Amino acid sequence: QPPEWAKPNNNGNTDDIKIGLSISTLNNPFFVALKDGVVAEAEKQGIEVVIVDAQDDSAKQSNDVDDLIQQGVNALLINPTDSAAISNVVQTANSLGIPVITLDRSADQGEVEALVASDNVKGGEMAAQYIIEQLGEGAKVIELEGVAGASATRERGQGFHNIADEKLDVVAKQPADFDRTKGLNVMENLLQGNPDAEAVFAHNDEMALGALEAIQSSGRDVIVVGFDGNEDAIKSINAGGLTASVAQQPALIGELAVQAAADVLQGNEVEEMIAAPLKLVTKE
Amino acid sequence: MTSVKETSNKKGLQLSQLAGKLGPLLGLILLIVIVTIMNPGFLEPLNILNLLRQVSINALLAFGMTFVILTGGIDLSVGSILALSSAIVANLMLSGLDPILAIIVGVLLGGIMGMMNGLMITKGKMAPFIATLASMTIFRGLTLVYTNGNPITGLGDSMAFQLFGRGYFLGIPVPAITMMITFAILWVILHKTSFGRKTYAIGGNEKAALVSGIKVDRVKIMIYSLAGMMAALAGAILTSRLNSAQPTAGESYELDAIAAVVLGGTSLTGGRGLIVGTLIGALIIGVLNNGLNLLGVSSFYQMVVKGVVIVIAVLIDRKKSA
Amino acid sequence: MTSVKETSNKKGLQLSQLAGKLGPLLGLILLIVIVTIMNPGFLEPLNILNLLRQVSINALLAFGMTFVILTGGIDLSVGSILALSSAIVANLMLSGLDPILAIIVGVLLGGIMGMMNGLMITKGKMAPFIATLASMTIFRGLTLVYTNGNPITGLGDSMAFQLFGRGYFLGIPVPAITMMITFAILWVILHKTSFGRKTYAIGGNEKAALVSGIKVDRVKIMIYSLAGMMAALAGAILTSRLNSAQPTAGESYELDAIAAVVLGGTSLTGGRGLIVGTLIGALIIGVLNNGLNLLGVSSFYQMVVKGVVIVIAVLIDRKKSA
Amino acid sequence: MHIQMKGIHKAFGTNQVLTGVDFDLVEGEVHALMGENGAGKSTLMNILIGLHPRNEGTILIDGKETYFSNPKEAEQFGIAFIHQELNIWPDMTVLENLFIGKELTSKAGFLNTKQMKALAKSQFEKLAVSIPLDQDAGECSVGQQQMIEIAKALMTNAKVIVMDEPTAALTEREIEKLFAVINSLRKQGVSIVYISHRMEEIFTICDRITVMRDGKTVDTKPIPDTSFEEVVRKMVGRELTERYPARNPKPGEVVLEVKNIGRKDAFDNVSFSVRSGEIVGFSGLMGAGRTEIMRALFGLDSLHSGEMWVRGKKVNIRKPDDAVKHGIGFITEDRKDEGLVLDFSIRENMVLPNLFSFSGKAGLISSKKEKDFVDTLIKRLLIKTESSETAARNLSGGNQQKVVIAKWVGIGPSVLILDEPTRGVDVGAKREIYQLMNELTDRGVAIIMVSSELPEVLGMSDRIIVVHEGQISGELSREEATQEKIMTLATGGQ
Ligand SMILES: Nc1ncnc2c1ncn2[C@@H]1O[C@H](COP(=O)(O)OP(=O)(O)OP(=O)(O)O)[C@@H](O)[C@H]1O
Ligand SMILES: Nc1ncnc2c1ncn2[C@@H]1O[C@H](COP(=O)(O)OP(=O)(O)OP(=O)(O)O)[C@@H](O)[C@H]1O
Ligand SMILES: O[C@@H]1[C@H](O)[C@H](O)CO[C@H]1O
Ligand SMILES: [Mg+2]
Ligand SMILES: [Mg+2]
Repeated sequence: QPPEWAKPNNNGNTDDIKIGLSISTLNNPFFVALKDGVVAEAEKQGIEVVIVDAQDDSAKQSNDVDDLIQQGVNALLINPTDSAAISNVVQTANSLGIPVITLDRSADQGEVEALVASDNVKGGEMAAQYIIEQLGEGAKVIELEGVAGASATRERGQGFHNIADEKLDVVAKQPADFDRTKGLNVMENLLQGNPDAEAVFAHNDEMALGALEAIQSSGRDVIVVGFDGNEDAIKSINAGGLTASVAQQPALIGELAVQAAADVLQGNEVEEMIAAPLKLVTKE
Repeated sequence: MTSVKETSNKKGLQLSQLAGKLGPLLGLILLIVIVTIMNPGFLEPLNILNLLRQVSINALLAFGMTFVILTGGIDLSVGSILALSSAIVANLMLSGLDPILAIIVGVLLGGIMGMMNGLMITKGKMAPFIATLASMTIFRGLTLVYTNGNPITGLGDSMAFQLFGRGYFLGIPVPAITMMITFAILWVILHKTSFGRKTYAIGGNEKAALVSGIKVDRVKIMIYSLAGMMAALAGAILTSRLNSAQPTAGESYELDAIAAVVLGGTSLTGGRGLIVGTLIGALIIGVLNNGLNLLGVSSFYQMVVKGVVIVIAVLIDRKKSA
Repeated sequence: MTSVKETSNKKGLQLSQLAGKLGPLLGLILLIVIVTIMNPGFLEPLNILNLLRQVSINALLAFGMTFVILTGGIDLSVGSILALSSAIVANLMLSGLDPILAIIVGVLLGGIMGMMNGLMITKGKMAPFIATLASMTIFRGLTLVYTNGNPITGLGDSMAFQLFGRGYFLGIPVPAITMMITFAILWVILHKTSFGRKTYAIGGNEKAALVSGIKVDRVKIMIYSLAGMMAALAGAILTSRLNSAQPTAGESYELDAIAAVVLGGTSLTGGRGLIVGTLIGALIIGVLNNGLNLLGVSSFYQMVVKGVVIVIAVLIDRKKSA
Repeated sequence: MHIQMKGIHKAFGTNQVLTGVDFDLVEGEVHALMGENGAGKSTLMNILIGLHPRNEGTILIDGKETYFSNPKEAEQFGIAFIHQELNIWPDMTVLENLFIGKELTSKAGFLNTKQMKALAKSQFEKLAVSIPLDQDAGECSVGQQQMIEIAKALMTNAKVIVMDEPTAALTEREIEKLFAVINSLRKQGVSIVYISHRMEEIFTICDRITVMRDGKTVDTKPIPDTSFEEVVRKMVGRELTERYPARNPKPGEVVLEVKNIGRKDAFDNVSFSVRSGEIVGFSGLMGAGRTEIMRALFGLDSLHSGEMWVRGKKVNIRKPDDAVKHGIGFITEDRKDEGLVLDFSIRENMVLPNLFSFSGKAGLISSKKEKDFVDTLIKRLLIKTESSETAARNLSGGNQQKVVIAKWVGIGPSVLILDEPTRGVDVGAKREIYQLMNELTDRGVAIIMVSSELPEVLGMSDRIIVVHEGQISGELSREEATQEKIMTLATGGQ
């Protein structure tokens, strides 16, 4: 606990509500959309938002949240870089009586008012299911994983393997860090090593789009299923590139989180888990 | 000195020079043999073509880096220049500029960014490491500001632009052709012109170069501009390959480029090295990446292997020259 | 040389030395004034305490880096050492080892990793840049292999361990206390012992140091070990703060540490600089990060500002010494 | 070409280096420029060729005011400069070195190697040097490198050549060759500015002399009208007695003995011994291997064969710190490169080899002990400085050399190796160094002195060992030694 003399005296005017948003990284369209959702909804409700960007560094994120608390925010919206690493920050906020809502990823410890996220395990299962529908059981699949250790990676992988381990043949998996360039390079190499692959499941659309380039220039016929449903991916699906994407609604996650925060600040109860619906996008 | 000594000296010299040139090449061949034995698929034509295309971006960055390192400098900003110029090129294309023209503008802009490095280093007397560390941060920040963190997409389907990163010409990937042409031009500049001589002279003994009337500052500024242009060229290829400009493109590419230069036998203290070594160094890294993937080595172990290969290569190089 | 000349020389020297010492401090004060004017909240006690805690990790890395840079070297691997030792410490704790003991073991292991850098650089005659570039990759790869890419959690609730990264002692954050104690010890070593003198001598003129009978290799190995120990110590603090070991922890921390050293006025060519400068340099970076956050500057612009501040600081420093 | 420099002023920052120097060079003369270390000779010439801008003063060339903005312009105008510091690229070939910054190119802009080779060959023939053009310059001895520099300057077909201590690294033979070249150039009407600290050379080759002191011209005179004593007096501003102080050696026991030591490609079968209180001179042609023998003795290079004894005990020296432990000190050829940490103060430099003796129990350096020690040495060695905190960088060459010697005096050495101890040091300082050597031997130190200056070897050594192509070709006592005998041994004759 910080010493008493150092604690901020929150006797400023409580009329204007101010919330802090700590984002894991803004170098990714998904989180940019999520942030935009928060900003739009906050504007609608007349709430001020202060945004900090951890650039995928857990330590920076705890510094960032310290700085947000310093600015006297009434509530914290946190999109953790890592679920374990964020725990202390949440506990600090708890001790100061600042309510916390996490977005997209959970916090392992500490009291969180609500988690607003897609059900990533379910999303992984949806992807596996879709591939089975398209190619039948036993199809040979390559899995492109997200940033190692990220909850999205773990959960999507978990969901995917829940089904794929029994009904599909996962011939290779490699992380490509949610990054399009890496998706391209990793895929090029994996294709060479696994010429008989029939499908790819990528933990997000950026990697899926990279993989797609690799597949197209190899002239092979492989279906690609992504995750996120971002603008580019949907365009590609409609143009006959990507086969499908498990669409999240990042902006909605942002909106729901602001609503939850407003509720909490007004003293209302909120659901512990607020799920933003997932939707499988394919070419219609 | 007796003539006997001289001859033995000279022979030793030539042999070690030869070894210096051949060392990286032998390493590359060894690597290819190992990978092929473990997975014969490696030598399939398509894989080789892929490999060449994959290598081209790092090779271009490393070519520019070779000049920089030969002068005793370093350029950490190439990855950021790649990203910023790529974003600008993409935006120019979106606003209707002809893709080839956009690429040319992009390369020139890359040159200007490189020139800023050069100015900080010469006129500002900043250490190259710290100057380019700063500009790496600045250019990356500007890229993110410029793109708002989002990729720039919808670049249309100009045939020329698509070919630039993805196409084939006479059965060879266009990026590989770009790489080879660039290599040839830079080889001539480095080894057959007085500009190349000056590059070596500055790295070998900067004070003496100055006293000998070489316009050290000007040569350096031109070299950092060249490195910037190479980065922008690599960026244009990447933009075409990804059919979009990525704000995070090129992150930590400088390290691979530096590794290629060093694996190619160029000394980080400047004055010694060959651009053909850099080409081989880039190929070594490419074969390693590609080969380890083919062999199904996990990406975690890949990092370890890459680091160990660098250490071994450099140690062998040191042994030889000792 | 007449005595008149000498005096003027000496005064010039002292003045510029003073400016060299004060420059970074003035910069820091200026920065604090600006931030405070724009947001008076900056000076609130809790914020200052936060700031100190935030700074401590970078400062510890930068202290070790100061010794390395004073010898004319560089250590790119500190971030990876931080991560690997942090993972090992976490695992030791999971397997029931006393946390304080685990931290000590971790610091020793960090020292061994640093020693490996030192051995490559001295016995292997590798350039520090390339040796630590390789070990940066290797240690990061090993961390990922060791953790399988997952954070290590469930470290229990040993009070001592929690205090180490998060606690307060006499109202001051424990990491800040650790930082200050370490600073005091290293200051004495650098300025009051023959080891410190040797550090400067090696950076000032390695050949002369060797001829003077200094065991250059041994001193260097010890210095890289020290840098490794500092990284592991920083890693332990981070592990406690994050209540987990993160496989990606410390990525690109080496750059902030180097920036702190350079902002503190230490020359990258070695032989010249002060560890108190490094402390100030780390504070400058800390105030920038914290202040820009308080001012609500977007992270993208923050990057640009940080880069520009480095350039300006170094340029002013150069002007002074010219 | 006729060059007149009038009232030249120059300051580096607050350091006023030149205060109204006049200098005049007429066609076809060899003009000596002399003065103590730091008098401003190099600076004056650097101003002439545009390497440094002047603060005040005029430069007339053939009566017309002419100023160059960089050395290249001066060269194109016909003024070449052989710099005091060697400008050599060790990793580049001799040929590349010869044409750095002025490569010959074809019309298309590509290097014309053939033409450059031909030109270099003919120049080397004129100088009678036989260095292969495609050898790396770093493989050449210092003397050969100096010859490359000279060839480089001559190739520009200059009408004026400034030679700033061209013979500092040459042995007598090369100096003779150089003098022959100078004589023939003079006949062709080329003028030469000849800067040197070697008095004999000045009187052998020069027509006129200008003496500088403290940034001012003291006097210009034709050589026949002046004398050795007059020049010295004008340089140092006081009377100097004989050049080499008298020695009365009392050799004691053998302190250092080496038997059959060898190192591949450098030297072999070298045996000799040194007694306490004795100065043993090592003479030889450039590249004979003297420096390499000393480096190996001191543990800087490894020995491949042979044995060493210190005070009758067999020792194994693998690293310089082993040598230091056995009381051996080494003053290297190049003080800036291997002798001094230029950024360190005099104090810090002086205590470097024996830091341990200033550290207390806790390992902390006692600054008082340090200071007392250093102040004593500064006084004893007559080092001209205001305080022990002055940076070594700011000292003149002679005083720098004294600091290097002081470093080793401080460890209380048994054996001191001095490699070219007075290279580039002015007359006054030279004498002080010789006196110091005498003082040391009086106190029982054994000294090995490597020197390429024959008068110095003859003047200071008790015994002279001559090295030829990595082997000892003979030994002469002080009494029997003459220039001729040494030269015969040095060239391999009997
Ligand atoms: N670039 C420089 N910056 C600052 N001071 C300089 C510089 N060059 C020379 N000096 C100073 O100018 C003075 C004259 O130096 P200069 O080299 O001209 O002397 P010199 O007569 O050639 O001596 P020497 O016989 O040792 O070569 C010295 O005090 C020297 O320290
Ligand atoms: N750095 C080097 N690399 C290769 N060979 C060298 C190097 N330095 C010297 N040599 C060679 O070693 C031999 C001995 O040189 P050394 O310097 O010991 O001679 P020396 O008698 O001291 O003469 P001086 O110092 O006057 O040139 C010569 O053949 C020289 O060419
Ligand atoms: O859910 C998000 C997105 O899928 C993004 O693309 C990467 O990080 C995950 O956490
Ligand atoms: Mg001079
Ligand atoms: Mg010698």
